[in-house]
Amino acid sequence: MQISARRVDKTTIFDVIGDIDLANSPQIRKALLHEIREARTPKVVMNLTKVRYIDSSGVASLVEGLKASRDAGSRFILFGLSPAAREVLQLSRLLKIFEVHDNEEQALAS
Amino acid sequence: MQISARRVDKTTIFDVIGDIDLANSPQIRKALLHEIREARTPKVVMNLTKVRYIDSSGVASLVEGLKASRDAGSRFILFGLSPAAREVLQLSRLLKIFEVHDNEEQALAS
Amino acid sequence: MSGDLLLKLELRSNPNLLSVVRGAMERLTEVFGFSAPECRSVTRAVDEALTNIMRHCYRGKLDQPIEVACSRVQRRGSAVRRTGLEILLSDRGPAVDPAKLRGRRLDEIKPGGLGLHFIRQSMDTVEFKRLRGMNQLRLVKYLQPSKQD
Amino acid sequence: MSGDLLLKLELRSNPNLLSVVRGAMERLTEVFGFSAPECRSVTRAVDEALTNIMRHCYRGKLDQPIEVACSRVQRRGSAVRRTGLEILLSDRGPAVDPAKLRGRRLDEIKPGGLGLHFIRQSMDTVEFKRLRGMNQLRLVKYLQPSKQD
Ligand SMILES: Nc1ncnc2c1ncn2[C@@H]1O[C@H](COP(=O)(O)OP(=O)(O)O)[C@@H](O)[C@H]1O
Ligand SMILES: Nc1ncnc2c1ncn2[C@@H]1O[C@H](COP(=O)(O)OP(=O)(O)O)[C@@H](O)[C@H]1O
Repeated sequence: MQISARRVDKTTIFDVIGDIDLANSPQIRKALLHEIREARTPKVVMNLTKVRYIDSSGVASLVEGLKASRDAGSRFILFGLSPAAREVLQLSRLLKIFEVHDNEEQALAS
Repeated sequence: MQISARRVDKTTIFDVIGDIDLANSPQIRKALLHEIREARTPKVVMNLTKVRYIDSSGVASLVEGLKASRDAGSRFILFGLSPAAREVLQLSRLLKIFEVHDNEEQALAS
Repeated sequence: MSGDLLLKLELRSNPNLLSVVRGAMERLTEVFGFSAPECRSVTRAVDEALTNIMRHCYRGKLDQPIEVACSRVQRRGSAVRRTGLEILLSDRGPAVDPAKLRGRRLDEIKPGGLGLHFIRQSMDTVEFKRLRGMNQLRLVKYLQPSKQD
Repeated sequence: MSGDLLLKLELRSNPNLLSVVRGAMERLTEVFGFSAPECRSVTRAVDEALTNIMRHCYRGKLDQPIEVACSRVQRRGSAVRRTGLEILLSDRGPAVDPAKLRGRRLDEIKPGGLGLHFIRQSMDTVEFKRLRGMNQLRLVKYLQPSKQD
Protein backbone atom coordinates (compact mmCIF):
# COMPACT_ATOMS: atom_id res chain seq x y z
CA MET A 1 0.00 0.00 0.00
CA GLN A 2 1.21 3.49 -0.86
CA ILE A 3 -0.32 6.70 0.42
CA SER A 4 0.59 10.17 -0.83
CA ALA A 5 -0.94 13.61 -0.32
CA ARG A 6 -1.80 16.36 -2.79
CA ARG A 7 -3.04 19.86 -2.00
CA VAL A 8 -5.76 21.55 -4.07
CA ASP A 9 -6.66 24.97 -2.60
CA LYS A 10 -7.76 24.24 1.00
CA THR A 11 -8.29 20.55 0.35
CA THR A 12 -5.86 17.70 0.95
CA ILE A 13 -6.36 14.67 -1.27
CA PHE A 14 -4.85 11.37 -0.16
CA ASP A 15 -4.15 9.03 -3.07
CA VAL A 16 -4.05 5.47 -1.83
CA ILE A 17 -2.77 2.60 -3.98
CA GLY A 18 -3.22 -1.04 -2.93
CA ASP A 19 -5.31 -2.90 -0.39
CA ILE A 20 -5.97 -1.45 3.06
CA ASP A 21 -5.63 -4.14 5.73
CA LEU A 22 -4.09 -4.83 9.13
CA ALA A 23 -0.60 -4.51 7.59
CA ASN A 24 -1.06 -0.83 6.81
CA SER A 25 -4.25 0.60 8.35
CA PRO A 26 -2.22 2.14 11.23
CA GLN A 27 -0.34 4.14 8.58
CA ILE A 28 -3.63 5.35 7.04
CA ARG A 29 -4.93 6.29 10.49
CA LYS A 30 -1.78 8.25 11.31
CA ALA A 31 -1.81 10.20 8.05
CA LEU A 32 -5.50 11.04 8.47
CA LEU A 33 -5.32 12.11 12.10
CA HIS A 34 -2.27 14.24 11.46
CA GLU A 35 -3.97 16.04 8.57
CA ILE A 36 -7.22 16.59 10.47
CA ARG A 37 -6.01 17.29 14.01
CA GLU A 38 -2.57 18.83 13.58
CA ALA A 39 -2.62 20.42 10.13
CA ARG A 40 -6.31 21.30 10.71
CA THR A 41 -7.06 20.99 7.00
CA PRO A 42 -10.72 22.03 6.46
CA LYS A 43 -11.39 19.36 3.82
CA VAL A 44 -9.73 15.97 3.60
CA VAL A 45 -10.51 13.70 0.64
CA MET A 46 -9.56 10.03 0.27
CA ASN A 47 -9.01 8.87 -3.32
CA LEU A 48 -9.82 5.14 -3.11
CA THR A 49 -9.95 4.53 -6.88
CA LYS A 50 -6.93 2.23 -6.68
CA VAL A 51 -7.94 0.45 -3.48
CA ARG A 52 -9.48 -2.91 -4.27
CA TYR A 53 -9.97 -4.15 -0.72
CA ILE A 54 -10.56 -2.62 2.71
CA ASP A 55 -10.72 -4.80 5.82
CA SER A 56 -12.36 -4.02 9.18
CA SER A 57 -9.18 -2.39 10.51
CA GLY A 58 -9.21 -0.11 7.46
CA VAL A 59 -12.85 0.76 8.12
CA ALA A 60 -11.87 1.51 11.73
CA SER A 61 -9.19 3.95 10.52
CA LEU A 62 -11.69 5.70 8.25
CA VAL A 63 -14.17 5.94 11.15
CA GLU A 64 -11.46 7.54 13.28
CA GLY A 65 -10.86 10.04 10.51
CA LEU A 66 -14.57 10.79 10.34
CA LYS A 67 -14.84 11.29 14.11
CA ALA A 68 -11.76 13.50 14.22
CA SER A 69 -13.10 15.66 11.41
CA ARG A 70 -16.45 16.01 13.19
CA ASP A 71 -14.62 17.06 16.35
CA ALA A 72 -12.55 19.54 14.35
CA GLY A 73 -15.57 20.85 12.44
CA SER A 74 -13.90 19.94 9.15
CA ARG A 75 -14.99 17.67 6.30
CA PHE A 76 -13.93 14.14 5.45
CA ILE A 77 -14.84 12.72 2.04
CA LEU A 78 -14.32 9.41 0.21
CA PHE A 79 -14.43 8.78 -3.52
CA GLY A 80 -13.80 5.95 -6.01
CA LEU A 81 -15.07 3.00 -3.96
CA SER A 82 -14.44 -0.44 -5.45
CA PRO A 83 -17.18 -3.09 -5.13
CA ALA A 84 -15.38 -4.64 -2.12
CA ALA A 85 -14.91 -1.24 -0.43
CA ARG A 86 -18.56 -0.34 -0.97
CA GLU A 87 -19.67 -3.71 0.40
CA VAL A 88 -17.57 -3.41 3.53
CA LEU A 89 -19.05 0.00 4.35
CA GLN A 90 -22.52 -1.32 3.65
CA LEU A 91 -22.00 -4.32 5.92
CA SER A 92 -20.79 -1.92 8.62
CA ARG A 93 -23.88 0.26 8.07
CA LEU A 94 -21.51 3.15 7.43
CA LEU A 95 -22.11 3.80 3.73
CA LYS A 96 -24.67 6.49 4.56
CA ILE A 97 -22.61 7.91 7.42
CA PHE A 98 -19.62 8.80 5.24
CA GLU A 99 -19.76 11.46 2.56
CA VAL A 100 -19.09 9.38 -0.56
CA HIS A 101 -18.65 10.64 -4.13
CA ASP A 102 -18.08 8.87 -7.43
CA ASN A 103 -15.03 10.79 -8.59
CA GLU A 104 -12.54 13.52 -7.71
CA GLU A 105 -14.39 16.25 -9.58
CA GLN A 106 -17.55 15.68 -7.56
CA ALA A 107 -15.63 15.32 -4.31
CA LEU A 108 -13.88 18.67 -4.89
CA ALA A 109 -17.02 20.46 -6.08
CA SER A 110 -19.06 19.26 -3.12
CA MET B 1 -11.80 -18.72 -18.47
CA GLN B 2 -14.65 -17.96 -20.86
CA ILE B 3 -14.38 -17.92 -24.63
CA SER B 4 -17.12 -16.71 -26.97
CA ALA B 5 -17.22 -15.94 -30.68
CA ARG B 6 -18.58 -12.95 -32.60
CA ARG B 7 -18.86 -12.56 -36.36
CA VAL B 8 -18.08 -9.25 -38.11
CA ASP B 9 -18.38 -9.65 -41.91
CA LYS B 10 -15.91 -12.41 -42.82
CA THR B 11 -14.02 -12.19 -39.55
CA THR B 12 -14.55 -14.23 -36.39
CA ILE B 13 -13.54 -12.51 -33.17
CA PHE B 14 -12.93 -14.67 -30.11
CA ASP B 15 -13.46 -12.78 -26.85
CA VAL B 16 -11.52 -14.46 -24.08
CA ILE B 17 -12.03 -13.57 -20.41
CA GLY B 18 -9.67 -14.85 -17.70
CA ASP B 19 -6.24 -16.44 -17.62
CA ILE B 20 -5.17 -18.98 -20.24
CA ASP B 21 -3.33 -21.88 -18.62
CA LEU B 22 -3.12 -25.67 -18.60
CA ALA B 23 -6.68 -25.83 -17.19
CA ASN B 24 -8.21 -24.38 -20.33
CA SER B 25 -5.68 -24.09 -23.18
CA PRO B 26 -7.08 -27.31 -24.79
CA GLN B 27 -10.43 -25.50 -25.05
CA ILE B 28 -8.78 -22.49 -26.75
CA ARG B 29 -6.95 -24.80 -29.13
CA LYS B 30 -10.14 -26.64 -30.06
CA ALA B 31 -12.11 -23.44 -30.71
CA LEU B 32 -9.30 -22.03 -32.85
CA LEU B 33 -8.68 -25.14 -34.93
CA HIS B 34 -12.39 -25.62 -35.55
CA GLU B 35 -12.77 -22.05 -36.78
CA ILE B 36 -9.68 -22.17 -38.99
CA ARG B 37 -9.80 -25.75 -40.34
CA GLU B 38 -13.47 -26.66 -40.39
CA ALA B 39 -15.31 -23.34 -40.66
CA ARG B 40 -12.46 -22.08 -42.89
CA THR B 41 -12.97 -18.53 -41.69
CA PRO B 42 -10.61 -16.26 -43.68
CA LYS B 43 -9.74 -14.03 -40.70
CA VAL B 44 -9.69 -15.10 -37.04
CA VAL B 45 -9.03 -12.49 -34.35
CA MET B 46 -8.29 -13.15 -30.66
CA ASN B 47 -9.45 -10.40 -28.29
CA LEU B 48 -7.04 -10.80 -25.36
CA THR B 49 -7.95 -7.51 -23.63
CA LYS B 50 -9.37 -9.39 -20.64
CA VAL B 51 -6.64 -12.02 -20.44
CA ARG B 52 -4.12 -11.16 -17.76
CA TYR B 53 -1.96 -14.26 -18.00
CA ILE B 54 -0.97 -16.79 -20.68
CA ASP B 55 1.20 -19.78 -19.82
CA SER B 56 3.37 -21.90 -22.15
CA SER B 57 0.46 -24.24 -22.94
CA GLY B 58 -1.59 -21.20 -23.96
CA VAL B 59 1.27 -20.02 -26.18
CA ALA B 60 1.37 -23.52 -27.70
CA SER B 61 -2.37 -23.28 -28.53
CA LEU B 62 -1.85 -19.90 -30.19
CA VAL B 63 1.07 -21.31 -32.19
CA GLU B 64 -1.16 -24.14 -33.36
CA GLY B 65 -3.73 -21.59 -34.47
CA LEU B 66 -1.05 -19.67 -36.37
CA LYS B 67 0.24 -22.80 -38.12
CA ALA B 68 -3.26 -23.93 -39.04
CA SER B 69 -4.07 -20.52 -40.49
CA ARG B 70 -0.85 -20.54 -42.53
CA ASP B 71 -1.77 -23.98 -43.87
CA ALA B 72 -5.26 -22.76 -44.68
CA GLY B 73 -4.02 -19.54 -46.28
CA SER B 74 -6.11 -17.51 -43.80
CA ARG B 75 -5.17 -14.86 -41.25
CA PHE B 76 -4.75 -15.13 -37.48
CA ILE B 77 -4.52 -11.93 -35.44
CA LEU B 78 -4.10 -11.07 -31.74
CA PHE B 79 -4.99 -7.82 -29.99
CA GLY B 80 -5.11 -6.35 -26.49
CA LEU B 81 -2.03 -8.03 -25.00
CA SER B 82 -1.54 -7.52 -21.25
CA PRO B 83 2.02 -7.00 -19.96
CA ALA B 84 2.25 -10.68 -18.96
CA ALA B 85 0.93 -11.87 -22.34
CA ARG B 86 3.35 -9.62 -24.21
CA GLU B 87 6.25 -10.84 -22.06
CA VAL B 88 5.45 -14.50 -22.63
CA LEU B 89 5.43 -14.04 -26.41
CA GLN B 90 8.66 -12.05 -26.20
CA LEU B 91 10.34 -14.76 -24.12
CA SER B 92 9.19 -17.33 -26.71
CA ARG B 93 10.58 -15.12 -29.50
CA LEU B 94 7.10 -15.17 -31.03
CA LEU B 95 6.06 -11.53 -30.61
CA LYS B 96 7.24 -10.69 -34.14
CA ILE B 97 5.89 -13.93 -35.61
CA PHE B 98 2.28 -13.22 -34.65
CA GLU B 99 0.28 -10.39 -36.18
CA VAL B 100 -0.41 -8.26 -33.09
CA HIS B 101 -2.56 -5.11 -32.89
CA ASP B 102 -3.36 -2.73 -30.07
CA ASN B 103 -7.15 -2.77 -30.32
CA GLU B 104 -10.11 -4.25 -32.16
CA GLU B 105 -10.45 -1.36 -34.60
CA GLN B 106 -6.90 -1.81 -35.84
CA ALA B 107 -7.22 -5.58 -35.93
CA LEU B 108 -10.35 -5.36 -38.08
CA ALA B 109 -8.96 -2.62 -40.34
CA SER B 110 -5.72 -4.50 -40.97
CA MET C 1 -20.03 -34.36 5.91
CA SER C 2 -17.19 -35.73 3.79
CA GLY C 3 -14.19 -33.57 2.89
CA ASP C 4 -11.95 -33.48 -0.15
CA LEU C 5 -8.88 -31.30 0.48
CA LEU C 6 -8.27 -28.72 -2.23
CA LEU C 7 -5.59 -26.51 -0.77
CA LYS C 8 -3.69 -26.03 2.45
CA LEU C 9 -1.81 -22.86 3.36
CA GLU C 10 0.67 -22.57 6.18
CA LEU C 11 1.79 -19.10 7.17
CA ARG C 12 3.16 -17.01 10.02
CA SER C 13 1.11 -14.46 11.93
CA ASN C 14 2.54 -11.58 9.90
CA PRO C 15 -0.07 -9.12 8.57
CA ASN C 16 2.01 -8.76 5.39
CA LEU C 17 0.83 -12.25 4.46
CA LEU C 18 -2.88 -11.36 4.60
CA SER C 19 -2.84 -10.12 1.01
CA VAL C 20 -1.16 -13.37 -0.07
CA VAL C 21 -3.98 -15.44 1.43
CA ARG C 22 -6.57 -13.14 -0.15
CA GLY C 23 -4.85 -13.63 -3.52
CA ALA C 24 -5.24 -17.39 -3.16
CA MET C 25 -8.82 -17.24 -1.79
CA GLU C 26 -10.03 -14.90 -4.54
CA ARG C 27 -8.98 -17.45 -7.14
CA LEU C 28 -10.03 -20.54 -5.21
CA THR C 29 -13.57 -19.23 -4.67
CA GLU C 30 -13.77 -18.33 -8.36
CA VAL C 31 -12.59 -21.77 -9.47
CA PHE C 32 -15.03 -23.33 -7.00
CA GLY C 33 -17.93 -21.69 -8.80
CA PHE C 34 -19.02 -18.84 -6.53
CA SER C 35 -20.40 -15.59 -8.00
CA ALA C 36 -18.16 -12.51 -7.91
CA PRO C 37 -19.88 -11.03 -4.79
CA GLU C 38 -19.70 -14.43 -3.06
CA CYS C 39 -15.98 -14.70 -3.91
CA ARG C 40 -15.36 -11.29 -2.34
CA SER C 41 -17.43 -12.16 0.68
CA VAL C 42 -15.76 -15.53 1.43
CA THR C 43 -12.33 -13.95 0.86
CA ARG C 44 -13.29 -11.20 3.32
CA ALA C 45 -14.40 -13.73 5.94
CA VAL C 46 -11.09 -15.61 5.75
CA ASP C 47 -9.13 -12.35 5.86
CA GLU C 48 -11.01 -11.12 8.92
CA ALA C 49 -10.63 -14.45 10.69
CA LEU C 50 -6.86 -14.34 10.10
CA THR C 51 -6.73 -10.73 11.28
CA ASN C 52 -8.46 -11.77 14.51
CA ILE C 53 -6.01 -14.61 15.06
CA MET C 54 -3.05 -12.27 14.52
CA ARG C 55 -4.45 -9.53 16.77
CA HIS C 56 -6.32 -11.32 19.54
CA CYS C 57 -4.75 -14.77 19.70
CA TYR C 58 -1.14 -14.01 18.94
CA ARG C 59 -1.33 -10.40 20.17
CA GLY C 60 0.74 -8.98 17.34
CA LYS C 61 3.57 -11.53 17.44
CA LEU C 62 4.70 -11.97 13.83
CA ASP C 63 6.17 -15.47 13.75
CA GLN C 64 3.40 -17.73 15.06
CA PRO C 65 1.94 -20.57 12.94
CA ILE C 66 -1.44 -20.43 11.24
CA GLU C 67 -2.96 -23.01 8.94
CA VAL C 68 -5.76 -22.56 6.42
CA ALA C 69 -7.20 -25.80 4.97
CA CYS C 70 -9.78 -25.58 2.19
CA SER C 71 -11.93 -28.57 1.24
CA ARG C 72 -14.94 -29.40 -0.86
CA VAL C 73 -17.72 -30.76 1.34
CA GLN C 74 -21.20 -32.17 0.74
CA ARG C 75 -24.15 -31.45 2.96
CA ARG C 76 -26.33 -34.51 3.07
CA GLY C 77 -29.27 -35.19 5.37
CA SER C 78 -31.53 -32.55 3.95
CA ALA C 79 -33.47 -33.44 0.82
CA VAL C 80 -31.17 -31.45 -1.45
CA ARG C 81 -27.50 -32.31 -1.53
CA ARG C 82 -25.36 -29.20 -1.53
CA THR C 83 -21.70 -28.66 -2.30
CA GLY C 84 -19.78 -26.27 -0.10
CA LEU C 85 -16.33 -24.83 0.44
CA GLU C 86 -15.07 -25.54 3.96
CA ILE C 87 -12.24 -23.46 5.36
CA LEU C 88 -10.56 -24.60 8.58
CA LEU C 89 -8.34 -22.02 10.28
CA SER C 90 -6.06 -23.33 13.02
CA ASP C 91 -3.71 -21.55 15.40
CA ARG C 92 -1.65 -22.52 18.44
CA GLY C 93 -2.56 -19.51 20.55
CA PRO C 94 -4.23 -19.62 23.99
CA ALA C 95 -7.80 -20.91 24.13
CA VAL C 96 -10.32 -18.35 22.92
CA ASP C 97 -12.91 -17.33 25.53
CA PRO C 98 -16.24 -17.87 23.75
CA ALA C 99 -17.82 -15.12 25.87
CA LYS C 100 -15.49 -12.60 24.25
CA LEU C 101 -16.41 -13.59 20.72
CA ARG C 102 -18.89 -10.80 20.24
CA GLY C 103 -18.86 -7.90 17.82
CA ARG C 104 -20.18 -4.48 18.83
CA ARG C 105 -23.65 -3.20 18.07
CA LEU C 106 -23.82 -1.97 14.50
CA ASP C 107 -25.91 1.10 15.29
CA GLU C 108 -23.00 2.86 16.96
CA ILE C 109 -20.41 4.75 14.92
CA LYS C 110 -17.12 3.71 16.39
CA PRO C 111 -13.99 1.95 15.22
CA GLY C 112 -13.53 -1.80 15.74
CA GLY C 113 -15.80 -4.73 16.50
CA LEU C 114 -16.69 -5.41 12.87
CA GLY C 115 -14.68 -8.51 11.92
CA LEU C 116 -16.98 -11.13 13.42
CA HIS C 117 -20.01 -9.47 11.84
CA PHE C 118 -18.37 -9.71 8.42
CA ILE C 119 -17.54 -13.37 9.00
CA ARG C 120 -21.06 -14.28 10.14
CA GLN C 121 -22.67 -12.28 7.32
CA SER C 122 -20.51 -14.09 4.73
CA MET C 123 -20.57 -17.72 5.77
CA ASP C 124 -23.28 -20.36 6.20
CA THR C 125 -21.42 -22.04 9.09
CA VAL C 126 -19.14 -20.41 11.67
CA GLU C 127 -17.89 -22.71 14.45
CA PHE C 128 -15.12 -22.16 17.02
CA LYS C 129 -13.54 -25.25 18.59
CA ARG C 130 -10.61 -26.03 20.87
CA LEU C 131 -8.87 -29.18 19.63
CA ARG C 132 -5.53 -30.73 20.62
CA GLY C 133 -4.09 -27.45 21.90
CA MET C 134 -5.27 -25.55 18.86
CA ASN C 135 -8.05 -23.10 18.17
CA GLN C 136 -9.98 -24.17 15.15
CA LEU C 137 -12.42 -21.94 13.30
CA ARG C 138 -14.57 -23.78 10.79
CA LEU C 139 -16.20 -21.76 8.03
CA VAL C 140 -18.46 -23.22 5.35
CA LYS C 141 -20.13 -21.54 2.40
CA TYR C 142 -22.46 -23.53 0.14
CA LEU C 143 -22.86 -23.01 -3.57
CA GLN C 144 -26.23 -21.71 -4.78
CA PRO C 145 -28.40 -24.65 -5.85
CA SER C 146 -28.12 -23.67 -9.54
CA LYS C 147 -24.32 -23.95 -9.37
CA GLN C 148 -24.26 -27.46 -7.88
CA ASP C 149 -22.32 -29.96 -9.90
CA MET D 1 22.11 -20.15 2.97
CA SER D 2 19.67 -19.79 5.85
CA GLY D 3 15.94 -20.04 5.30
CA ASP D 4 13.00 -18.36 6.98
CA LEU D 5 9.70 -19.96 5.92
CA LEU D 6 7.12 -17.44 4.73
CA LEU D 7 4.40 -19.58 3.22
CA LYS D 8 3.73 -23.20 2.40
CA LEU D 9 1.08 -24.35 -0.05
CA GLU D 10 -0.16 -27.90 -0.38
CA LEU D 11 -2.28 -28.75 -3.38
CA ARG D 12 -3.37 -31.57 -5.67
CA SER D 13 -2.16 -31.95 -9.24
CA ASN D 14 -5.33 -30.36 -10.64
CA PRO D 15 -4.73 -27.63 -13.26
CA ASN D 16 -7.70 -25.70 -11.83
CA LEU D 17 -5.48 -24.89 -8.85
CA LEU D 18 -2.76 -23.22 -10.95
CA SER D 19 -4.58 -19.89 -10.85
CA VAL D 20 -4.88 -20.17 -7.07
CA VAL D 21 -1.12 -20.55 -6.69
CA ARG D 22 -0.55 -17.65 -9.09
CA GLY D 23 -2.90 -15.52 -6.98
CA ALA D 24 -0.78 -16.24 -3.91
CA MET D 25 2.58 -15.83 -5.70
CA GLU D 26 1.60 -12.50 -7.29
CA ARG D 27 0.99 -11.06 -3.84
CA LEU D 28 3.89 -12.77 -2.09
CA THR D 29 6.41 -11.48 -4.64
CA GLU D 30 4.91 -7.99 -4.31
CA VAL D 31 5.10 -8.05 -0.50
CA PHE D 32 8.65 -9.39 -0.79
CA GLY D 33 9.71 -6.25 -2.64
CA PHE D 34 10.10 -7.32 -6.25
CA SER D 35 9.29 -4.92 -9.10
CA ALA D 36 6.09 -5.54 -11.09
CA PRO D 37 7.91 -7.28 -13.99
CA GLU D 38 9.88 -9.40 -11.51
CA CYS D 39 6.64 -10.37 -9.72
CA ARG D 40 5.14 -11.52 -13.01
CA SER D 41 8.29 -13.37 -13.95
CA VAL D 42 8.65 -15.29 -10.64
CA THR D 43 4.92 -16.10 -10.69
CA ARG D 44 5.32 -17.42 -14.23
CA ALA D 45 8.28 -19.61 -13.24
CA VAL D 46 6.31 -21.21 -10.38
CA ASP D 47 3.28 -21.68 -12.62
CA GLU D 48 5.32 -23.35 -15.36
CA ALA D 49 7.11 -25.59 -12.86
CA LEU D 50 3.73 -26.75 -11.48
CA THR D 51 2.42 -27.29 -15.01
CA ASN D 52 5.43 -29.52 -15.74
CA ILE D 53 4.85 -31.53 -12.57
CA MET D 54 1.17 -32.03 -13.45
CA ARG D 55 1.88 -32.98 -17.07
CA HIS D 56 5.17 -34.85 -17.03
CA CYS D 57 5.48 -36.21 -13.52
CA TYR D 58 1.88 -37.05 -12.70
CA ARG D 59 0.87 -37.49 -16.36
CA GLY D 60 -2.45 -35.70 -15.97
CA LYS D 61 -3.63 -37.46 -12.79
CA LEU D 62 -5.58 -34.85 -10.83
CA ASP D 63 -5.26 -35.97 -7.22
CA GLN D 64 -1.53 -36.23 -6.59
CA PRO D 65 0.22 -34.14 -3.91
CA ILE D 66 2.38 -31.10 -4.63
CA GLU D 67 3.99 -28.78 -2.12
CA VAL D 68 5.25 -25.24 -2.66
CA ALA D 69 7.38 -23.81 0.17
CA CYS D 70 8.48 -20.17 0.02
CA SER D 71 11.26 -18.83 2.22
CA ARG D 72 13.38 -15.76 2.61
CA VAL D 73 17.06 -16.67 2.13
CA GLN D 74 20.36 -14.79 2.34
CA ARG D 75 23.23 -15.31 -0.03
CA ARG D 76 26.46 -14.90 1.84
CA GLY D 77 29.95 -15.75 0.63
CA SER D 78 30.14 -13.08 -2.01
CA ALA D 79 31.08 -9.59 -0.86
CA VAL D 80 27.51 -8.31 -1.04
CA ARG D 81 24.86 -9.98 1.03
CA ARG D 82 21.69 -10.46 -0.98
CA THR D 83 18.17 -11.36 0.08
CA GLY D 84 16.25 -13.78 -2.06
CA LEU D 85 12.95 -15.59 -2.33
CA GLU D 86 13.44 -19.36 -2.41
CA ILE D 87 10.64 -21.54 -3.74
CA LEU D 88 10.86 -25.31 -3.21
CA LEU D 89 8.45 -27.41 -5.27
CA SER D 90 8.09 -31.05 -4.24
CA ASP D 91 6.18 -33.93 -5.77
CA ARG D 92 5.94 -37.69 -5.21
CA GLY D 93 6.06 -38.69 -8.86
CA PRO D 94 8.68 -40.99 -10.46
CA ALA D 95 12.26 -39.70 -10.60
CA VAL D 96 12.77 -37.12 -13.31
CA ASP D 97 15.34 -38.10 -15.95
CA PRO D 98 17.74 -35.13 -16.03
CA ALA D 99 18.55 -35.89 -19.69
CA LYS D 100 14.94 -35.12 -20.57
CA LEU D 101 14.95 -31.74 -18.88
CA ARG D 102 15.56 -29.79 -22.04
CA GLY D 103 13.42 -27.23 -23.80
CA ARG D 104 13.35 -26.98 -27.57
CA ARG D 105 15.41 -24.54 -29.64
CA LEU D 106 13.76 -21.14 -29.61
CA ASP D 107 14.34 -20.46 -33.30
CA GLU D 108 11.72 -22.95 -34.38
CA ILE D 109 8.06 -22.04 -34.51
CA LYS D 110 6.29 -24.96 -32.94
CA PRO D 111 4.11 -25.57 -29.95
CA GLY D 112 5.58 -26.86 -26.67
CA GLY D 113 9.02 -26.93 -25.08
CA LEU D 114 8.83 -23.43 -23.61
CA GLY D 115 8.23 -23.95 -19.88
CA LEU D 116 11.82 -24.67 -18.85
CA HIS D 117 13.03 -21.66 -20.83
CA PHE D 118 10.62 -19.42 -18.94
CA ILE D 119 11.76 -20.85 -15.62
CA ARG D 120 15.46 -20.42 -16.40
CA GLN D 121 14.95 -16.92 -17.80
CA SER D 122 13.10 -15.85 -14.62
CA MET D 123 15.10 -17.30 -11.78
CA ASP D 124 18.67 -16.88 -10.53
CA THR D 125 18.86 -20.49 -9.35
CA VAL D 126 17.12 -23.56 -10.84
CA GLU D 127 18.07 -26.92 -9.31
CA PHE D 128 16.41 -30.33 -9.67
CA LYS D 129 17.03 -32.90 -6.94
CA ARG D 130 15.74 -36.35 -5.98
CA LEU D 131 15.29 -36.50 -2.22
CA ARG D 132 13.58 -39.14 -0.05
CA GLY D 133 11.35 -40.42 -2.86
CA MET D 134 10.43 -36.89 -3.92
CA ASN D 135 11.39 -34.65 -6.80
CA GLN D 136 12.43 -31.29 -5.54
CA LEU D 137 12.82 -28.24 -7.72
CA ARG D 138 14.56 -25.33 -6.02
CA LEU D 139 14.06 -21.86 -7.47
CA VAL D 140 15.66 -18.71 -6.07
CA LYS D 141 15.29 -15.11 -7.16
CA TYR D 142 17.32 -12.37 -5.47
CA LEU D 143 16.14 -8.84 -4.86
CA GLN D 144 17.93 -6.08 -6.77
CA PRO D 145 20.69 -4.61 -4.58
CA SER D 146 18.75 -1.34 -4.17
CA LYS D 147 15.80 -3.23 -2.71
CA GLN D 148 17.83 -5.10 -0.08
CA ASP D 149 16.66 -4.58 3.47
N1 LIG E 1 -9.30 -15.44 17.06
C1 LIG E 1 -9.67 -14.82 18.21
N2 LIG E 1 -9.06 -15.08 19.36
C2 LIG E 1 -9.41 -14.46 20.49
N3 LIG E 1 -10.40 -13.55 20.57
C3 LIG E 1 -11.06 -13.24 19.45
C4 LIG E 1 -10.73 -13.85 18.21
N4 LIG E 1 -11.56 -13.36 17.27
C5 LIG E 1 -12.36 -12.47 17.90
N5 LIG E 1 -12.08 -12.39 19.21
C6 LIG E 1 -12.77 -11.54 20.21
O1 LIG E 1 -13.99 -11.06 19.62
C7 LIG E 1 -14.02 -9.61 19.64
C8 LIG E 1 -14.74 -9.08 18.44
O2 LIG E 1 -13.99 -9.35 17.28
P1 LIG E 1 -14.22 -8.51 15.94
O3 LIG E 1 -15.69 -8.47 15.65
O4 LIG E 1 -13.39 -9.12 14.87
O5 LIG E 1 -13.76 -7.03 16.26
P2 LIG E 1 -12.34 -6.45 16.72
O6 LIG E 1 -11.33 -7.46 16.30
O7 LIG E 1 -12.22 -5.16 15.99
O8 LIG E 1 -12.43 -6.27 18.20
C9 LIG E 1 -12.57 -9.20 19.74
O9 LIG E 1 -12.41 -7.93 20.32
C10 LIG E 1 -11.96 -10.33 20.59
O10 LIG E 1 -12.15 -10.09 21.97
N1 LIG F 1 8.63 -31.98 -13.61
C1 LIG F 1 9.06 -32.72 -14.67
N2 LIG F 1 9.05 -34.06 -14.61
C2 LIG F 1 9.47 -34.79 -15.66
N3 LIG F 1 9.92 -34.27 -16.82
C3 LIG F 1 9.93 -32.93 -16.94
C4 LIG F 1 9.51 -32.09 -15.88
N4 LIG F 1 9.64 -30.81 -16.30
C5 LIG F 1 10.11 -30.86 -17.55
N5 LIG F 1 10.31 -32.14 -17.96
C6 LIG F 1 10.84 -32.60 -19.27
O1 LIG F 1 11.43 -31.47 -19.93
C7 LIG F 1 10.81 -31.26 -21.21
C8 LIG F 1 10.76 -29.76 -21.54
O2 LIG F 1 9.84 -29.11 -20.65
P1 LIG F 1 9.21 -27.70 -21.03
O3 LIG F 1 10.30 -26.79 -21.49
O4 LIG F 1 8.42 -27.23 -19.88
O5 LIG F 1 8.27 -27.97 -22.30
P2 LIG F 1 6.99 -28.92 -22.46
O6 LIG F 1 6.46 -29.16 -21.08
O7 LIG F 1 6.05 -28.13 -23.31
O8 LIG F 1 7.50 -30.17 -23.14
C9 LIG F 1 9.46 -31.91 -21.11
O9 LIG F 1 8.95 -32.30 -22.37
C10 LIG F 1 9.76 -33.12 -20.20
O10 LIG F 1 10.29 -34.21 -20.92
